[in-house]
Amino acid sequence: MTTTPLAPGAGLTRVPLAVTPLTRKDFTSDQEVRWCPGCGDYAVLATFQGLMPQLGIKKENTVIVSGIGCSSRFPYYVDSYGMHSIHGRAPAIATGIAMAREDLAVWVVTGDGDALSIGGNHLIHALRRNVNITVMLFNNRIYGLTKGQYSPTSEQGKLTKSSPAGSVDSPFNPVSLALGAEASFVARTVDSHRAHLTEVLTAAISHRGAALVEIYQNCPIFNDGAFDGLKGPDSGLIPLRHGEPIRFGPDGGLGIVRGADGSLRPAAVDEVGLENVLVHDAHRDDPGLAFELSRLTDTGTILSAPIGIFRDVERPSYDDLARAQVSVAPDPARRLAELQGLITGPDTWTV
Amino acid sequence: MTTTPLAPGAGLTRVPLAVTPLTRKDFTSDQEVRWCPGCGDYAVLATFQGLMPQLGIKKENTVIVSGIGCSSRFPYYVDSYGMHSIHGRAPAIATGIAMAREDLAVWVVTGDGDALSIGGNHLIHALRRNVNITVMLFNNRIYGLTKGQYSPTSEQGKLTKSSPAGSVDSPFNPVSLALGAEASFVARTVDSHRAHLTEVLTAAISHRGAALVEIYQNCPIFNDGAFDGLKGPDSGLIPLRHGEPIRFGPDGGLGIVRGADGSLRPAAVDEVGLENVLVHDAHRDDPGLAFELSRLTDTGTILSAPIGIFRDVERPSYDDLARAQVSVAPDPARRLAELQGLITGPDTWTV
Amino acid sequence: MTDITTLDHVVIRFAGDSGDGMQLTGSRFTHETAVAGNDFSTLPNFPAEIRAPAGTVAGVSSFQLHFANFDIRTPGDAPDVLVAMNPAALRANIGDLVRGGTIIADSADFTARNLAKVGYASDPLTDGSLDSYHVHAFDLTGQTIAAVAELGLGRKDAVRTRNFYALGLLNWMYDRPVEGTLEFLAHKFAGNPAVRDANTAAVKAGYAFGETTELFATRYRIAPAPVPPGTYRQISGNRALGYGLMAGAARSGLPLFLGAYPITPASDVLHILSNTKQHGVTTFQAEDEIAAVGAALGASFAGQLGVTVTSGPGMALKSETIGLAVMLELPLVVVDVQRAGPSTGMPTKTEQADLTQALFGRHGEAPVPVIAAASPADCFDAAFEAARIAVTYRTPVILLSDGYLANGAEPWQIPDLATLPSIDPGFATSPNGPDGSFLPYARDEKLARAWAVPGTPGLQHRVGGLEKADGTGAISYDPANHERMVRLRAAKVAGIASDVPPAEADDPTGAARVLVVGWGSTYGPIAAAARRVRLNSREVATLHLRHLNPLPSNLGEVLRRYDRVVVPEMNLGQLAMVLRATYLVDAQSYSRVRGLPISVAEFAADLETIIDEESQR
Amino acid sequence: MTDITTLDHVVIRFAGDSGDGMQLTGSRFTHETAVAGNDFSTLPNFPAEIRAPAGTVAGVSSFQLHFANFDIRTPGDAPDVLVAMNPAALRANIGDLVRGGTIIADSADFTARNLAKVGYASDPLTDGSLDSYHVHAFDLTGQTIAAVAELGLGRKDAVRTRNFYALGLLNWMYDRPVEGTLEFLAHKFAGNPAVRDANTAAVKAGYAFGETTELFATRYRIAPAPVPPGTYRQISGNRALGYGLMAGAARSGLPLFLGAYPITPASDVLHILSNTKQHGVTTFQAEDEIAAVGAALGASFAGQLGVTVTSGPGMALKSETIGLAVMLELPLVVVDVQRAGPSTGMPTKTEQADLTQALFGRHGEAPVPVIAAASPADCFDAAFEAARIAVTYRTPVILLSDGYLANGAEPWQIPDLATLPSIDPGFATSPNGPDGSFLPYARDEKLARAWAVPGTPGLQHRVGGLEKADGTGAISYDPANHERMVRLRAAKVAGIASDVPPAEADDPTGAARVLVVGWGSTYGPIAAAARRVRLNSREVATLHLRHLNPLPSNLGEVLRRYDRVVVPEMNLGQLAMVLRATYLVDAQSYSRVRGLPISVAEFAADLETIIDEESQR
Ligand SMILES: Cc1ncc(C[n+]2csc(CCOP(=O)(O)OP(=O)(O)O)c2C)c(N)n1
Ligand SMILES: Cc1ncc(C[n+]2csc(CCOP(=O)(O)OP(=O)(O)O)c2C)c(N)n1
Ligand code: SF4
Ligand code: SF4
Ligand SMILES: [Mg+2]
Ligand SMILES: [Mg+2]
Repeated sequence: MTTTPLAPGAGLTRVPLAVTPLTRKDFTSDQEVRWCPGCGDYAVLATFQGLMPQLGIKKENTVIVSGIGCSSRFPYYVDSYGMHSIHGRAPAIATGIAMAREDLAVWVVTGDGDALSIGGNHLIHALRRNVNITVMLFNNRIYGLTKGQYSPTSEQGKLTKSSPAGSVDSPFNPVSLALGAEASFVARTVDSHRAHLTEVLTAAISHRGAALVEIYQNCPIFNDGAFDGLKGPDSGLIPLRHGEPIRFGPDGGLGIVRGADGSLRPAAVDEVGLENVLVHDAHRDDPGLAFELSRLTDTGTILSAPIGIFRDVERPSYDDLARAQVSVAPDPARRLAELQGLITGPDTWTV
Repeated sequence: MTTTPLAPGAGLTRVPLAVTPLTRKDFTSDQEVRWCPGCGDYAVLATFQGLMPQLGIKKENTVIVSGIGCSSRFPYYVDSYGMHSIHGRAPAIATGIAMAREDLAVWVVTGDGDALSIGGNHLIHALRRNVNITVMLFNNRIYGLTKGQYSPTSEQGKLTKSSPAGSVDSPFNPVSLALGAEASFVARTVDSHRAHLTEVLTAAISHRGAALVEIYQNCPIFNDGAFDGLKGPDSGLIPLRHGEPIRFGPDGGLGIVRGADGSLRPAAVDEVGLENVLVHDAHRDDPGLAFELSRLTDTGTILSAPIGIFRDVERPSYDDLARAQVSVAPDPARRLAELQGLITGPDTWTV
Repeated sequence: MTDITTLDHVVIRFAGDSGDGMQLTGSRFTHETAVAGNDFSTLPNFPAEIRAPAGTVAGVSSFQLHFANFDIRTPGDAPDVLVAMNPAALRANIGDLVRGGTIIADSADFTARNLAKVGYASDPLTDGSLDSYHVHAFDLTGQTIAAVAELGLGRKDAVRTRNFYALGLLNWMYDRPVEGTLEFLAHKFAGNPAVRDANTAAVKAGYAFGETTELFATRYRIAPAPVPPGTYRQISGNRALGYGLMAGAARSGLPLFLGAYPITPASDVLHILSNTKQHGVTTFQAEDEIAAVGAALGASFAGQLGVTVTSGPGMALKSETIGLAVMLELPLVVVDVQRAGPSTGMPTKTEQADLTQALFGRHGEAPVPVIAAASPADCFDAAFEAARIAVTYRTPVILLSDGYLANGAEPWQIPDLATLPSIDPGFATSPNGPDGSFLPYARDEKLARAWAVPGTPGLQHRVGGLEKADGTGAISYDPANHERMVRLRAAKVAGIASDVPPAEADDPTGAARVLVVGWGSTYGPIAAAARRVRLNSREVATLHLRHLNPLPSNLGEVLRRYDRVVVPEMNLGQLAMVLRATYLVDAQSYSRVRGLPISVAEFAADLETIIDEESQR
Repeated sequence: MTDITTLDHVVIRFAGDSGDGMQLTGSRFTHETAVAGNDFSTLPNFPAEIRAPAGTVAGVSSFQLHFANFDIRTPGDAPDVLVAMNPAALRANIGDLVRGGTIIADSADFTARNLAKVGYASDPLTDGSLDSYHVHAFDLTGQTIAAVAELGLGRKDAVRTRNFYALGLLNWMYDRPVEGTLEFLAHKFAGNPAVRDANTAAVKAGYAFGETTELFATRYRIAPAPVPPGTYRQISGNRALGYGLMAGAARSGLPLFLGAYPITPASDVLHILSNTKQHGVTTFQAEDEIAAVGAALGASFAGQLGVTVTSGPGMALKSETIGLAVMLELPLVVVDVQRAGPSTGMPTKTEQADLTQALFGRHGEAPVPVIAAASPADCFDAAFEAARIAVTYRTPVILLSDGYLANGAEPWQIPDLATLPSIDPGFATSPNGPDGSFLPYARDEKLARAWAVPGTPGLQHRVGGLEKADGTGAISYDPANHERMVRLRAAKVAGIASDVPPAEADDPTGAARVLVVGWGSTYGPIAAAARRVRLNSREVATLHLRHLNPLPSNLGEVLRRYDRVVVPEMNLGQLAMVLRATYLVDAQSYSRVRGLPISVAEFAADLETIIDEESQR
């Protein structure tokens, strides 16, 4: 049983290591992958299968829990232990798994509908508690599996089958929401950026505590091109790197600066000077900065958005704390004897 | 049917006005009030019954919806329309009421368990959508009705019946959570500060859109004195007033300033100069500042916390937008004829 | 010259890849069928995956149409004709085709690669394995490309018109005009003349191919079915259901409020009603099923007709709120479009295994009226009835449909809305108690409580989930009051039996000894099987239940008239259990749980065995 | 000198304001009773409000104790003795007291103001309205103050000891020593000598008051009950339930994981288990009931014994996840401590109206074993049995308790845990399929599937809510597979019947014609009523069901042996319905839905009428 909480980077510390190195094939199941041609989920799966062997852990100590949605089919395709559960409940189920077993790497795979619509409460509670799980949130800004209704991340005014006159819902910003829910690790990445995805997911699973990774994912069938605005050199993709000035745009010509009223805004680096460009601090205890950075995300059509690790701070993980209170006699007979003492209690009489 | 969204301050615009002035007695029902002696709920109820007549609206156009919990008994004591619903679901039910009827003032009464534990998802979605409802969240940092388990706002380490070794949950900050959920109006007040409570609740119901008001409420039975740290002149109570420098402490000797690294911290006004004390801006579109202010709240024993309106911005209300898409022939016969046309459709054949 | 053969009825199944447009082809052909005066019934079948890889069995989409010169009840068990656009479509569907049936296949798609993809070692079109069928294989793709060649489309676009080529051919085969389809194309592709012209050319070429080639020796003619005069349209169950709710709201004088969370196969009701906002319909896509029903209940509290639509998993989530509605005694219609369970089950497959959940799936004694729709068009009447009961009795009502009804379609004689009964919400507008007080739980002669909506002066009151004192509605922990209220709520629901038509068996000769009792979508298979059985000179009675709670008051009496009661259900015998418990009648379950409608042929054969057995006793 | 009268049994009710310490007084007296060797049964009754205003009827808290020289089954319908600390306590309880019963009242509290508060126009202690009772009214408060005067407490604190004064008096009346209580006080208030001494003085003074005053003419003596030799303790249902789960986990060699969300009357199970972490118990206070059961299921997936505890409203919320557990075929124990419904109902009152929800409250065909506890101590055995079935069969199990069992207490002969059967989780550790593959849905002879936990090398597999292919567990939409799996899941649960004891009626003479069938907490009232009926020289048989699904395999046979089957339930006849449907036996519901246990006296009288009727047929 654990007694001291582990630090960031210790996410996998108690997971046993593979004896011989594993390969991508080891993490490929025998199930035929069944997403639509061109679906962004393929790219994420491939990247995932590529990075898992690099973690060095035993594959049988990997568990993937998903909800319901296109992306939630993910566990079937990875040769690990997995559960394709019910809509929205994966974070709760994963909480039970993580509390029960410190020797497992626990991933949650979910969609914008699964995680933020029906499952919103379980997600924010898992983040608040800081359960040692890593959540991959496939955000395609649409309900894919049910064939194209707007989701809690769809832009207002979106035309879908359930909003023929334009949706009147304004969206969540998943990063802001997670920060508001006390998340200790929050990041964002993009399905097609293999290197970035690998880096962010590796950091996330290595974090001890709850990690939320929002993955912008293209759904070519029901919401094609939702993130195309972020492609190309002069897109508004704002990469965040701890300890580095936040620069973006062609040749990094733009930077994020703090304005006179204290709010963040983009500016030409030439004009403001590099020394005035905000240096990213993902480890800052106070989530205020990370929150402000999250607000640089567009809420309508996405043309500009930060990616990378917004926040990564140390906080005891829930399951470690819970385990620290639990103990049991290792020997079954002794366990039974102790239990016998408990049920007998102090106040008995004998006939 | 509405077509243009209304501005802040317009929360009650479409609610009919009382013909003759009402009094506190008009808002008192015939039910015996049954909270424990000394419960903070009494003070809130009294304040509420005092402010309602001042709003000038008809009492029969007032609806109070609550969940389950001690505080959720509130509707029984007010002579308006009311529903004491089920645990956690009041925001969802109120959403239906607000969408159905623009001529009602819709209040939601809820507790920290009701709103943030089981009902967390409905709350954040109501805030995101910006439904024209006002939520009074009675935060006593405990489950009162079920006799004293820790809640999602209890401090870590709390000893309760369900956490005899100290709870391992770290708490939500309701204001941060609401801001992360895109709330357009967020405030905090205290059960015993009658004037402040009146002012904040009046502003909240006058806001067009969703308003969340966290009310620090003492539960003398299961969590007595949870907010006593905020009492007395040299408490860390930080009053926020739009357009004014944020000062607190004895004689307002302390102020909130923005540090070199961009984060907010308290400082002696004498030392930093009044001109460097942050001026509160509740109407700033970007919720970053409000979020940062929310982080000045203690997470363990509360000795310091801002109160007042953190954020109050204009954003079309969900129900107005939804109503703008809906119409119907006023005359029943015409309505039926139009429906006859719809069900007949374009592709018929006659035998 | 080809012969013209006259047939009573035909079942055609169009099958191809998800992208091949089979649903469109099918529904166009259905429309021609309708215009030709046949009765019909259709059933689409979608792949479970959104878009499985092309050419795989998992990706096959099909559309089945049954049409006849008499009134039919089902889309047919087994197709007589299979249109297979590729090897996967053949593989997935050949097992269902009747022996001696017809296969129309696009040989162009039967390449070695495509065959291998679905596990055919050799080409079934030529290897003799289909000898017991009539196979018409030809280069449909090539002929289509040729037909549209001069219109200058790219190859890919040209190939996409081959479903219309196939449609043209089928139109020729079944002797239908193509004009309707040409008009449809002109309308649909008005903005895209190239596509319009290509599809038009494809239809015409397909038709011409039938006429000129010698491939097809016979054409078929199905005479119009004798149906009551009137104006008809084709309608699916989900659409009929949505319209029925709208009609119920309109006849109650209430706005309609739909709270819903998308779920297969119920989502289309949300889609359809989202498109009718100009008829006083508010739709709310909620964050989950609990919020959906909660908002609907809120809208009802505010004086609208609150409705929520879902499928099994969503029903489970709504049960706590339905219990609240039972306590509040407010109108609420909860629609469950059932799918195969348990758990996520098989979302695109049909089943009727949520009956006991509807009847009993709440804690405490929480009686709720339950009614079921029998056919796609009947969904309209069932929904109207649900609204009527909900509003009249101030109660939640559960309306059961299923995946088979939801997506199936049939002709519908469009009702005159003005002749539907008007529904009285009986709003309270003035005090009904002593000293000008308002008693929200005072009841009318139907035991419905007084319903005062917010905004009504002087009638302020509070409702809630705690037990209510009789009359005043105040919180009460009094034991005797609780017992009284539990029994009052039960009596109110039970009393609905006196407000619905008595059960009547369909027993043409009055000599049957076996009674078949059904509910929901088994209506079609039971009726069709009974027809067959009777044609085979046996007697059988049938009885179909619209109301599952309360059951019609004379039902026990009717059941006891027969020596044997058989209850076919797509579950393990849920209605059978209820009938046995209620009437102590040895109702026997005939259970098929396959995610498919009960097979008419199989059931008819089994029913004959049962009847013969019974007659020998 | 006072007489000593020997009695068989007595029912005492202590009643006062919530703050008066009645629960403590009651449980101390119970302990003396236990030590004296009587059998006993207790039931506390809390006000619905946390702390209603002092002196109001809503604020009255009471504790009832039934003790006897024979084995008793219930806390008694009606008290023989009522201790009333104030007018509200008298008003709230007088209706239950037997005619001729004894009232002990603190006259100090019967002030004009207090009387008026509860609507007494004059003082019932003196106005003659209690003439048909033995009233002992005296200035209990004043005497207590006097007794503790020299200990220097403030008046308020002094008054707070009056419950111990009353306890001392009762100890004298029933001829019990006070030493146990004095020890208890010494221990409990070790840190607060002033309070310890005051309470001690109060107990002694109360005892002395009995001895010296002439107010009481009689003392009573109840001989010890003949019980099997062994070591006993007093235990409440919720505690026994928690311990039973722990024993089940220990005998399975599994850690116990409880996921729970607080709800009356189930919360105490969470509280109790939260205090046993050093026994390998993890407790998780979840954000709601769905997360609670989800986390428990996750823990089971990870190889622990997942358990969740709730009451009716929480059961409704858990139903979707229970359905998932049915599909996953993993162990899971779901405890429903029932309370009066529907909806929020009357949370502090008991009922057994969640049976049909437990049996049928899921979408699709989702069979779940259901078992029920019969008495507070029996909660231990029932919980152990639930764990055994869950682990052995890899299935969710629903265990029904209720508010009456949860808070009631009785003597419990402490079992030797080592003699309980050991339970085999049968973990899969090596491949069981062809070519070294692992088939998670391969089954053992009990039809339980292979359970491999994460971390087991080579057995990686995925489970989920979509229909599973037989054996491999891959996703399958095959109709025949679905039918097979639906029937397999049903057969697995039905097969448990062969693994549980057959039903056996308690029919002492074998001559009874009427059989009373019960389940759950009606055990006590039925047994007590049967005893009375038999004492009145009538024959009656009883049968109590532990297993509600599946029912014992011989049950139909047993039922058919009797001319009449009566089923008393605190609902509208839920078990009766199941028995009727299953066996076509005319089981008749005897239904009482008052939020209270069925009254022994009322039921015994009604049962006699039924027996007499039957004997005249
Ligand atoms: C309780 C329940 N409600 C609704 C559904 C239907 N449903 C399945 S997935 C889904 C939304 C999927 O959207 P998202 O999570 O964004 O995943 P995507 O398909 O886009 O990857 C819905 C509504 C369900 N399976 N269960
Ligand atoms: C579905 C459901 N689960 C649990 C409960 C039990 N319950 C009632 S109120 C409550 C929590 C109350 O806490 P809070 O919302 O903070 O209100 P307070 O009593 O402190 O005002 C709980 C767990 C319930 N009534 N319904
Ligand atoms: S519908 Fe969209 S998200 Fe789903 S599999 Fe297809 S492309 Fe991917
Ligand atoms: S328990 Fe606490 S919150 Fe509830 S009524 Fe009593 S004092 Fe108020
Ligand atoms: Mg999505
Ligand atoms: Mg609280």
